[in-house]
Amino acid sequence: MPTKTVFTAEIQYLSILNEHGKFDAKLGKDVIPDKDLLVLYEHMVRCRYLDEVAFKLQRSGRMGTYPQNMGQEATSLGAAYALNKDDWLVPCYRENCGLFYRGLPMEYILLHWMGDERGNAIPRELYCTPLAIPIGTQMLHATGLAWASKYRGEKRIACTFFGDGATSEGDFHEAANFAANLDIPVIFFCQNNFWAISVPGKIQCSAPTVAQRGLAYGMDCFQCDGNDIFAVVKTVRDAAKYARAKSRPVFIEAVTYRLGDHTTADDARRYRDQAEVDMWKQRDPILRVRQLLKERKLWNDSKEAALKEKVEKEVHAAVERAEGIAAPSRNDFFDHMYAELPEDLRLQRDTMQTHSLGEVLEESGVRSQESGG
Amino acid sequence: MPTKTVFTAEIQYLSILNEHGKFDAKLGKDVIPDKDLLVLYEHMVRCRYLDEVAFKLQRSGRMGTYPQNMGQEATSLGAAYALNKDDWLVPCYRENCGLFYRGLPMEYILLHWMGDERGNAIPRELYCTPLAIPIGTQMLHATGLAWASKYRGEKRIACTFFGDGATSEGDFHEAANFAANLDIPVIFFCQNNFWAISVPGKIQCSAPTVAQRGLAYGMDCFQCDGNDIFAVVKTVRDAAKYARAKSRPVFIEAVTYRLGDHTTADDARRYRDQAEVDMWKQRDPILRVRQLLKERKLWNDSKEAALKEKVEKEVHAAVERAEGIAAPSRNDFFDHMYAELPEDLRLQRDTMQTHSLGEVLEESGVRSQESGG
Amino acid sequence: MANLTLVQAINLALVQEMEKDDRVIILGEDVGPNGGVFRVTEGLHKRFGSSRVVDSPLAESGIIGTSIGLAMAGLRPVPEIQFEGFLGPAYDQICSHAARMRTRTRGAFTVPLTIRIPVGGGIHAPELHSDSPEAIYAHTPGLKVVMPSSPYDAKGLLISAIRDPDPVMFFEPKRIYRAFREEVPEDEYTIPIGKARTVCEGDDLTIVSWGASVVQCMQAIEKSGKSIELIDLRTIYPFDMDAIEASVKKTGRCVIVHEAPKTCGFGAEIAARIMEKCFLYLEAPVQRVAGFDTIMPYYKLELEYMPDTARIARAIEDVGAY
Amino acid sequence: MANLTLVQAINLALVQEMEKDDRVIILGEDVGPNGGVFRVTEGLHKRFGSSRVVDSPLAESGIIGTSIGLAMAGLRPVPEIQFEGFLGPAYDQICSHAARMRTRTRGAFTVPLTIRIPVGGGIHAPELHSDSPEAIYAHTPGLKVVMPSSPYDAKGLLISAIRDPDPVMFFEPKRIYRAFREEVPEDEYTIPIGKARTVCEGDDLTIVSWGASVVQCMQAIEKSGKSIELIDLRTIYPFDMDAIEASVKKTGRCVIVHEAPKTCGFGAEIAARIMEKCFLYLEAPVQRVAGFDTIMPYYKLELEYMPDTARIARAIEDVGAY
Ligand SMILES: Cc1ncc(C[n+]2csc(CCOP(=O)(O)OP(=O)(O)O)c2C)c(N)n1
Ligand SMILES: Cc1ncc(C[n+]2csc(CCOP(=O)(O)OP(=O)(O)O)c2C)c(N)n1
Ligand SMILES: [Mg+2]
Ligand SMILES: [Mg+2]
Repeated sequence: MPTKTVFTAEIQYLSILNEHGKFDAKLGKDVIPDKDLLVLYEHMVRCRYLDEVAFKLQRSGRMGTYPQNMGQEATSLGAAYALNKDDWLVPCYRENCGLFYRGLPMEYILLHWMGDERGNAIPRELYCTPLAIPIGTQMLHATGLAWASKYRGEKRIACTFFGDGATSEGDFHEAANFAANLDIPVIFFCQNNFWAISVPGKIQCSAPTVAQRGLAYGMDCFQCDGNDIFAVVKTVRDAAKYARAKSRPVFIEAVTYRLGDHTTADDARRYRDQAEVDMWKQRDPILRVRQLLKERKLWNDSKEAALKEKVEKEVHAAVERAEGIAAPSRNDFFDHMYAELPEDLRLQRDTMQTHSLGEVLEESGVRSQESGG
Repeated sequence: MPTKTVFTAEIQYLSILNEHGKFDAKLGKDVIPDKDLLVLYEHMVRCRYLDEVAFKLQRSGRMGTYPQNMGQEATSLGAAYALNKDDWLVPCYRENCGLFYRGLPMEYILLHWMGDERGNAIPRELYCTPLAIPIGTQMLHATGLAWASKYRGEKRIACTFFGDGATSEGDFHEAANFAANLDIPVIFFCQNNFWAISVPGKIQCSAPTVAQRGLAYGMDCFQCDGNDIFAVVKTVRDAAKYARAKSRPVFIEAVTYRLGDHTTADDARRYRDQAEVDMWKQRDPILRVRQLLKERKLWNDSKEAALKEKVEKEVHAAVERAEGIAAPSRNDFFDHMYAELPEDLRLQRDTMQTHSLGEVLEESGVRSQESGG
Repeated sequence: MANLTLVQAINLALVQEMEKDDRVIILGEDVGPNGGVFRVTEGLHKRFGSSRVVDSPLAESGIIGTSIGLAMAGLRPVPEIQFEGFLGPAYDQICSHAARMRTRTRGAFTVPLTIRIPVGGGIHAPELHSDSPEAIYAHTPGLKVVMPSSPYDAKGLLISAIRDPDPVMFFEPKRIYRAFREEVPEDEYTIPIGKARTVCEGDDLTIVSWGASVVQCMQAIEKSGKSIELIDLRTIYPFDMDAIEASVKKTGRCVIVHEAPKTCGFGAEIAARIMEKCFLYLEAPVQRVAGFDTIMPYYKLELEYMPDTARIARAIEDVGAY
Repeated sequence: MANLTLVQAINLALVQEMEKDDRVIILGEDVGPNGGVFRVTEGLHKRFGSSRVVDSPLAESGIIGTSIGLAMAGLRPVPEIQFEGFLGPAYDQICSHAARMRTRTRGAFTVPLTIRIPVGGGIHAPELHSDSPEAIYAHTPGLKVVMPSSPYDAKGLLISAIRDPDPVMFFEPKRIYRAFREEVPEDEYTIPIGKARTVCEGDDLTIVSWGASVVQCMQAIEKSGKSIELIDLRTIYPFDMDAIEASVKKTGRCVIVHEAPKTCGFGAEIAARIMEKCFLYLEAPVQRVAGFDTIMPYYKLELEYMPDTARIARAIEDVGAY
């Protein structure tokens, strides 16, 4: 037998509630009970509104660069819903909706983008890691976090989120490869939104699917409609069950779209067609849930209006909380450099000088109030 | 159609001259004419003998750490034979046989491992890059080299070699991904020898094949018996033809085995079974070619004896040449730091001091002869 | 002559070098139709096409590693790393390969490569978008490290860098990308790598600085009313010790200003060299006004981190009073 | 007490910390059954099993990145990077994440991580197996950087590093892995990070060094016949400036010795600090005997590159005669 087939693979795409509002009753059975669907819908609407407000905050100089999540709410939300409350969520920066579902107060995200590290001081019991700015790097932490669970005999898995662009980074490869070869239960959840700033998806992955990235590691790979919360929930739930039971990683590609600019610093009209955006607006994850809820007689215009009012209040309250937090003291950035501040650094903090003559405490005259030093 | 298949793949394994000496006449037709096979055989035998001599040189303190190529001669040799003379060969450090076939004098390799950079001063017309010590890094250079050919409208492709371990590095991923998405004609040639020093292949890639690494990039992927020079030649020839015509990368996994220790600094008995080694000794790429040549009445014991004598002479002559090259001057390592040596560096070179008082030329008293200043 | 920002001056240098030499190609994230996130490569994709201005995958090691291959084959790649904070993934290719290829092969292979990198703080950017890692690369033999502080210098230095036969780290201080304009000749010209610029002459004290901090230094000098000589290093490696030495021997006092953390920043090297070369001339210990030895904070506090006019003024005073 | 090599002392520290604390786990290339290419982890796999001593894929960013995750979850990973030349691929995870996690999250997440790395030249190894990158990490706030020069110190410092709540780069000078033995207590003990050791006292001149170079310094001192104080830094960051200051104020003269390239090596920082702290006490400019500003050559010339006894002796003489 001089030639033989040594490997075959097949990747499936899952859609349950499609862009035309058609719901596959068989596949969709028991995926999301109606009462939960209402909750998820509310989360998506709230998150979308936050995007709107955040955009304006940036434009009016009250916040720095901000990446809208618009159009991608169903992905991280569906995942957070399908996972256990204490599975690790290891996000990039377009997973607001999932983090809020998990319980992260909105002001953390606002603070982060307002240039304040306290936005990352996420309570441990939420099992969320802070937003990751360097692309592709956080997946390795997810593998390490899940590895720690395995080591301790816990049943906690990790789910890490990243974009299509992130799959081009070497760290993605190493994270997936460690998980696959050391049998670590991580869900690698790619939000394929077709763009990495201005670079189209085909420059990141010219293969027919991003899902097949996982084949390199012998992982089970799935593709789903990322704008279909049912498909996301079912895919992640099945993946989590498998990962938890087998202590194995899984790769999920959720096909979605970035409806907004990359961030507020970007102007997507420079590089992409409005027609493409318009097409994807039809596939909005929120629209189709609203339509389904209406079909199921669970929703109507007055409920919508009430919800709108509610989320507006909540978002504005969050903004108020974020803006109300007292500015950090000017030498605040020293205090968490090390568990114990080295002497030299303490001197820098207390004098706010680096030139050695200025570092002489008695003379510096700028010894800070806060530090006591 | 709520679920659909979005990707399928299949990977084939090719063997022509198998470990039992069985030759598949149909697949093997026209792959290697007999007169070439004799040349290739000679190359393998010579390379194997170099390994033997190099090992002894190291043990007797005449050379530093050396990685034997033993058992893997057919891989790079088959590739070099199947490629054009001016396609880039971008090796790791276990591709002696292919490099020698291309025309690299043996003393270059010896010099390299004798701790002398002049072993890397490879004549440009050979289209070989120097051995790469940091694992996984050279594949990116291959992608860049082939990219340059494409940019210039040349038909030159690149073939880069690496081990199973190297496929764990992020740089491998990035190299393959660049080539796939920017349509660059590179052959990614993995020598899967089942070990990365002491770490077994399953820790590097637990998937059924290493070949499927390429599926992540939408590449054509092939697996072949790397100890079967016919299979290697046919696989690389077909791959090269395709890569050249389509300006596309290809992934090849050649299944082989490291018969020796990782390097002379290693002792493989610490971590692997002799039984495994013995099994692979039966699959030696040289043995089966010799047997085939004998079957074809092209070889006999007296020819073997003559060849042995010839290669011994050649290898010893190469060792003599390598050892005969005058030692580099003690400040030789300054001269190629930059096209033009910065003043400060020139001073360091001429005084062979870094302390500023010692750098005063008139006083240093160690102004070197060679540099002229 | 045209009145250009630093971004425009760099853009002009790129256009002219690409016109002149078709071995020059640009690659990086978003450098194509988008013209780069700072618009430095604006218009180049349209002008030179997608084979010379290449949007690459999002992978910095890939960008530099393939650029090394391109350069080994004789091209003159000018890759862009989007922010200095993303040099990290490319560190290994830069330091283990680009910097070593010539000496490792005793000249058989060379890497004529210019890596463009926006650098430094002060633009209210997110984490890892505001650092100053120049010392890391100055400590890596085999590289040249350049950081202009004005549009005029930027154009002349970039042209030199692109034509240089060795790898150059070309750091562009993003805080002054558009902060001011300057007359920049339309004709091509070069500024030699390795030569400092004396921004203003003076007798009482020498300030050595580079990049965006040069602007703060000028302000501090103006306010001080003292006779201060300001040396803009322009090239971090190889650095112009002759210029520094001559100045400090004249003034006897020196303050070094940079944004990077103090400890083991390039200011340490200059201070050590000044001691070596001007020991008997020094009337006060050389002082460093630098970033603190902390992580550059998120933007709410970034101005507290960076050496500002007040801190420079204070150092001038302290050194003067010594 | 046992008479141990540096390798054995480190091995003992690892065994004891692993016995004591099951949060301590080891990962890296070949650290398992093979016991590491230098045999530092010899016997650990057998003793603690494959869940605590893990042969990882060949991927340094992966080793450090997953270690960060392990540490964030509360474990105390002690990854090994096989040679300092392969830190490059891990640079980004070390500097962009390990060093920043605590301050980025204002203490919500911490990274108690000890990265073990053989360092330095002199063992006739191939390319990229002989470098000294400690200054790179000393310039990266958020890390601690340690380099012992003896078996006794190695054990005590490694135990401190493993117990330290912050990331520590633990550089092991491979040239002296087995060069000599020393009495090492079998009981556990710690040596504080950040404290230098005065190897010998003297009045005429101070030498500051660290790692394998300390041995060369001792030889040079012996030969010199002068009264020289030798300070072994032991920790590069945070460094013990008090010890240096006290010594140089006493002797007035100083030579710094390290293997890394001179320019922007950690010697620059020490020289700059000495000027800052001891300006009026200095009788000669502080001198650096360091690696040249070249790539560490292949091994035929490595001894020409590294500071040897002769070069140190020469500097001692020159400084003394100033
Ligand atoms: C290592 C690194 N390189 C570059 C950047 C700059 N950058 C920020 S977001 C981005 C695109 C990310 O694309 P993708 O991963 O698809 O995520 P998306 O923004 O589409 O959600 C780039 C290049 C970065 N943050 N980190
Ligand atoms: C980046 C890097 N990490 C670690 C090493 C040390 N090292 C040298 S060879 C080797 C194993 C390589 O295995 P593989 O890629 O399978 O090649 P093989 O030796 O089997 O031919 C390792 C870990 C290195 N040279 N470079
Ligand atoms: Mg994207
Ligand atoms: Mg191998």
